[in-house]
Amino acid sequence: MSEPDELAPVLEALLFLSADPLSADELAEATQGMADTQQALELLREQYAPGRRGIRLRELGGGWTLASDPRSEDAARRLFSRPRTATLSPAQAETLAIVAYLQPVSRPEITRIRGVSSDSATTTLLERGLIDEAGRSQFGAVLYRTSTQFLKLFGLRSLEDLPDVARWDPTPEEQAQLRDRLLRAGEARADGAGA
Amino acid sequence: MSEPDELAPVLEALLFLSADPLSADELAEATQGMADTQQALELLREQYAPGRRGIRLRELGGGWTLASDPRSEDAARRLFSRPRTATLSPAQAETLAIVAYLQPVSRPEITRIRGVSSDSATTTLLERGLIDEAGRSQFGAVLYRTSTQFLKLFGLRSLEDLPDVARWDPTPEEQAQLRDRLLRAGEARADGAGA
Amino acid sequence: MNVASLDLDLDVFSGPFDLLLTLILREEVDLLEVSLADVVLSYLDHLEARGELELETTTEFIVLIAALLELKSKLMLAGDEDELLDIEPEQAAEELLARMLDARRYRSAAGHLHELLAAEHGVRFRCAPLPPNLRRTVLPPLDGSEDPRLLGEAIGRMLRMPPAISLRHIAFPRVTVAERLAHLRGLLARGGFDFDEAVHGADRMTVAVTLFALLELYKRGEADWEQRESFGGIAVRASSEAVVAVAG
Repeated sequence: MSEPDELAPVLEALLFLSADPLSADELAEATQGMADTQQALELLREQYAPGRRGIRLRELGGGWTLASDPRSEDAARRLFSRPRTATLSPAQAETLAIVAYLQPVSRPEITRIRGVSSDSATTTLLERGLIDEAGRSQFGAVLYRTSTQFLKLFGLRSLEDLPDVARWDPTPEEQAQLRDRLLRAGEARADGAGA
Repeated sequence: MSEPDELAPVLEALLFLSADPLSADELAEATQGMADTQQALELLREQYAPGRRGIRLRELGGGWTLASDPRSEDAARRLFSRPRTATLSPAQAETLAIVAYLQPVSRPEITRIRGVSSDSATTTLLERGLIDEAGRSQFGAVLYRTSTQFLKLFGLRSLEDLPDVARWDPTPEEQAQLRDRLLRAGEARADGAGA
Repeated sequence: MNVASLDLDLDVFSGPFDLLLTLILREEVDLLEVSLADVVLSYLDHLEARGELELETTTEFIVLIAALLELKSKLMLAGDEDELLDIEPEQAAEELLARMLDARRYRSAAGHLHELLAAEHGVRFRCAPLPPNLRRTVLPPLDGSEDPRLLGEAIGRMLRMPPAISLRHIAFPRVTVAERLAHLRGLLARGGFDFDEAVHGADRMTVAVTLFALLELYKRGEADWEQRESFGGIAVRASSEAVVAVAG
């Protein structure tokens, strides 16, 4: 059996890693009785005596937990609660563009066009209220369309106001439907990657 | 302006709260120049000198962050009943190495270097947050780069910490030998067979 | 074993893999005629016989085979007519070498990443939500703050087709037996010739068609030939019948 001052750093690490309070029993079980847990906690309590550190050891709901010292609250608020404007990641912008121009469109179609899984981008766009579910396709896949929120964000009165993609089309002479062309390009890229 | 030993606990609290590494600039901004950030960080570094605590102060991923001391790993595994990170398969490690050194890099390029398709390795690395999408190449293939999470988990301050890739190249003499081997290895046999 | 000594028994070649590589690079075996699938099958048989996977050599093999496949596809589908069948042995060797070095380089780098990860064993990070009073508020962006062009541009990027493999430049045989017959008859009219002289500077396809033409001349009784030793020169002359016919 080792000394409490060998156990204390291990308990400190466990308390640091855990988001929730840990009971003395849980700590004892995790450290398999390396030393007397109560004594080691006592030692930690001294090390974390209020005023000495920026982190405090607190007894909360029958367990122990580490928390930031209230004196750092101003700085923490400056660091974390600064309002942030969400911008669109490249994956989100592409997914949103596919939904905007092809709606309604299913997730498997989005993935085929992008050539990579787009689940997390789709989920974020749903959470931000820029796209909505719009029923199911004949194969049972959820379909998506853009929301009113989307029109507001992009300053559009209606979907008719979406810019003509011909401006950015690398091969504007192609006659096929935009959807077919996007799917074809996506699949060609996927094939190329597999070669 | 207060003393570094008043600032150090505030920085400690911010590092404790933040999920991402914080740069000295971010820390200075949040504490509005309360005192010399570098001096306060130095002080914290002494307090967190390896072996003294169950928590360590590390410089990783472009900033400072707190991490557990590896000596508590056995207890942490028992408590959280999951390993720190899954290990990398050889295919994932090779793909990650190519992304780390050549970023931004596309999947076809990774495939060309490895000589085999790297789709599932890429997908796994994306899911584990070790790589991110970084736009598209001129041929439309999605590009990838490594994430801050990658730097954190691999103990790197920045990509500059990776050794020069040329370090693993054979010496010019060995390269000449390889070239010879390719051009002439079978020459003796070729002559034998031709006779 | 190493990849080099993998024994192969293919239609156009039998012997060890490194010899095949050497012959391909010296253009003594035509890569276009080598069935790379058979090479792979041989390797799989070999692996099965060994009952174990040698990671190092398997990786080397995959890289070499992939490089050969790419070389072969370049030969079959040259992007430009000038490049057609125009990969010098040195160039091919350099390319193979570059491939091997590249693969080796990143395999070693991957090993280094494994070491880094192992050195960080037991280092964990805290993962806890911020206390509610500190949570970051995310402001909804202002109406009209995003530019719709962003969407059009994204669509444009995704419409781009990857570079297509062009079939335009596949070499169809342009030389005909009739042309080569006329050529050989012209040479015969001067009395006789050496076959090497008849195909001097010609490509492989032309040589083959010229040989057909020669067989045709022989069948028609217009020409005779003599070859004093295997792989020696072939002396062609007008057949005595033909000479008589001409003289008569």
